[in-house]
Amino acid sequence: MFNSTFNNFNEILDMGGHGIYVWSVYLIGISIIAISFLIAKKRIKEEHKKIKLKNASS
Amino acid sequence: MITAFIHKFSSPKSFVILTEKLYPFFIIAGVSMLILGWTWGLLFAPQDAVQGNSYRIIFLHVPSVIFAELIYFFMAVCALMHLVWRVKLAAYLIKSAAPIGAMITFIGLFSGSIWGIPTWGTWWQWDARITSTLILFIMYLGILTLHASFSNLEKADRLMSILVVIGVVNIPLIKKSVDWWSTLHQPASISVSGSSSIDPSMLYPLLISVIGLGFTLISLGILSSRSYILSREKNKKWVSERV
Amino acid sequence: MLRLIKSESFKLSNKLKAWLGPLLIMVLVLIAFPLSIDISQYDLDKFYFSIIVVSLLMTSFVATEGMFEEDFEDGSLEQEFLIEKDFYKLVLSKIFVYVCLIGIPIAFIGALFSFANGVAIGSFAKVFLLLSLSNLLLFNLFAFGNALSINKGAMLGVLSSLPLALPVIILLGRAIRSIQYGDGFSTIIILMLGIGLVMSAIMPLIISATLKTHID
Amino acid sequence: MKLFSAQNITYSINENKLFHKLSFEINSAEGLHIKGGNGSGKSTLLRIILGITSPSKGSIESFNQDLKIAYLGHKNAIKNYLTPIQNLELLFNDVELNLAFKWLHKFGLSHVQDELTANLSFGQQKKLALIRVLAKSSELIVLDEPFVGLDQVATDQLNNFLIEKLSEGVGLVFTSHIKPMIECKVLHLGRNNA
Repeated sequence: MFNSTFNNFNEILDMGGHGIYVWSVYLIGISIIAISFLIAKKRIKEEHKKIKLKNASS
Repeated sequence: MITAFIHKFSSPKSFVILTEKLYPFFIIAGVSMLILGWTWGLLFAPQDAVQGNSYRIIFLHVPSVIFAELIYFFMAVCALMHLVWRVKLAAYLIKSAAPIGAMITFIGLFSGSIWGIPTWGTWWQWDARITSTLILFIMYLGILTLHASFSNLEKADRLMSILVVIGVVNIPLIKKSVDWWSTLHQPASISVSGSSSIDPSMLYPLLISVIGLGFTLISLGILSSRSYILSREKNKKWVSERV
Repeated sequence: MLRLIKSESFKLSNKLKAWLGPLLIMVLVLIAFPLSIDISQYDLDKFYFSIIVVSLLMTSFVATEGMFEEDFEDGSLEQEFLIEKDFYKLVLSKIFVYVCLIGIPIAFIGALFSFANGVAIGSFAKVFLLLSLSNLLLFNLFAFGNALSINKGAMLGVLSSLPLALPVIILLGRAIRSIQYGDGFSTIIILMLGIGLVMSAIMPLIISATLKTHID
Repeated sequence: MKLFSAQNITYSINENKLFHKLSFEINSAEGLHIKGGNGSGKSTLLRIILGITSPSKGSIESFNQDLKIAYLGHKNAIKNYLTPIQNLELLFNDVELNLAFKWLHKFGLSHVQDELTANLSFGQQKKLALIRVLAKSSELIVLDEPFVGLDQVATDQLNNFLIEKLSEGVGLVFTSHIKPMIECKVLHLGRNNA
């Protein structure tokens, strides 16, 4: 069960000709999720900044 | 009494404090399970007899599609809470969950599309599942647009909740009717591996990726709801004190 | 209730654009379709229905646009609220008036064009009944979309209510198939009638709550 | 006779407080003049009294659920694609219509009664809208800036009408920048909620 189905790195990339589909899906999917995380973190930072500005002015 | 109880445990303040504590757990569990599930699925699970290696997209596709619907149901529960008990936090959660739902539905659609190229020879089929998922995606965007159109945010919250509740009634209807419609033209072109017959060596990594993606999305939800709550409640004392 | 139906039909019939416009659009779309294909090569009767269904969808959207906007903008909604305390009756009569004055004429035009394009004359009544019923469903749904978007333009209304209308479209397609092949028509009509009645009772409740949110 | 009483009502939009902990009473045969600068929440307060808007906090108690209210807000609620006559016919039943036509005459709108309302001047439209309040029998009259746009003659007519109604035992709540000729209580908004 835990023996790799593939013998070498090229086979992993190629996946019997389907590599381009499989890897592009994972690459794009993972990047979309990662970017969402980055956006969310950036928003929190921005909100903190706004609130700090407000606190300082009042 | 119920109202008092709900309001006590749904204050945005205690929600932010609680989720801040839970966040590290969810993100670590989510990411590590995703790494485990996907490595297993991509490198160690055996080839599919019919589809070859292209089926490995399933480990991203199926979890995404599952959460595309689950997030909508979560939003519907929140919408009911908002409409019945006027829980503010519920509306905040809908607003922060909707973009995540749209994102994961998009991933589900697009991974399915790419999977379709080697399997069916086309990236789009007028299949019941795909069509209703596309409609779901549009519904997410519609909810976001509706909320963005009103400057009175409390009003926007309530209108959005009404739409979400109506939408959740609509989802099974769409599924049923689209099923009915597509079987008219052709038998369902593909059934995603009849789940009872799936081999354990494929099933386990799939389950792990589902749970892993779930945890990851929860932690994403924690982040985005925190920023939204901060922006909505920025005039409240507790927010200024925390920052 | 009678007062509302009277005043709504009086208002609508005095707005030429609002009730004649959709009828003309329906006709124009139905004319546009045969122009866009080479009619010598295709049997129009096979798929002319599909364009009737789509133009029905479009036209009923155009027709319901601004259904509540005017009353919201000029303050009539508030005045109505002071009399009735909710909008159930108002919405019910509005939808009734719109279906009678616009929905049924549109259905008639659709049915007329369908048999002008090679569909058997005998099915005229069937098509007319079917299109009228689907207009009842569509007007209810689009009224909801317009109530949500109120004065924010038709785009928002479409976006929020069109997904709800898709099952109706599928039902309609199925019914038209049954007309073409002559089986199970009455079952579908009864089903649509049932859905229509339930929807006409429930949708005004939801729309009423939506309008209440707007004037709040 | 008490019509309404408000206890500690607070209203906020997007978490910004418009007014804070207001308490007042509305009685029949008594006028209440709500004053305040722009954006102090006068119109919102009227709408809360009417039950259209609900306050964020606090409560409004109404002592008569079937109270007949005549209201004119800053929106005229008249249809500008209809003539004044048609507008009145939409609003009133046959009995009330007589009184409504009398007001149309008093306000000097008879010569435009068959024009489209859209072609009427602002003041004329305002008068037409006011007839909704003037020709309906009611127990409480609620008006939002009723004197804006009216000429001196119409202002006097409206004042006289309101004074007469007050003496008949009708309650009155209104907002106005101008000091009216009516004896009434005054409620200042925007003083204590900065």
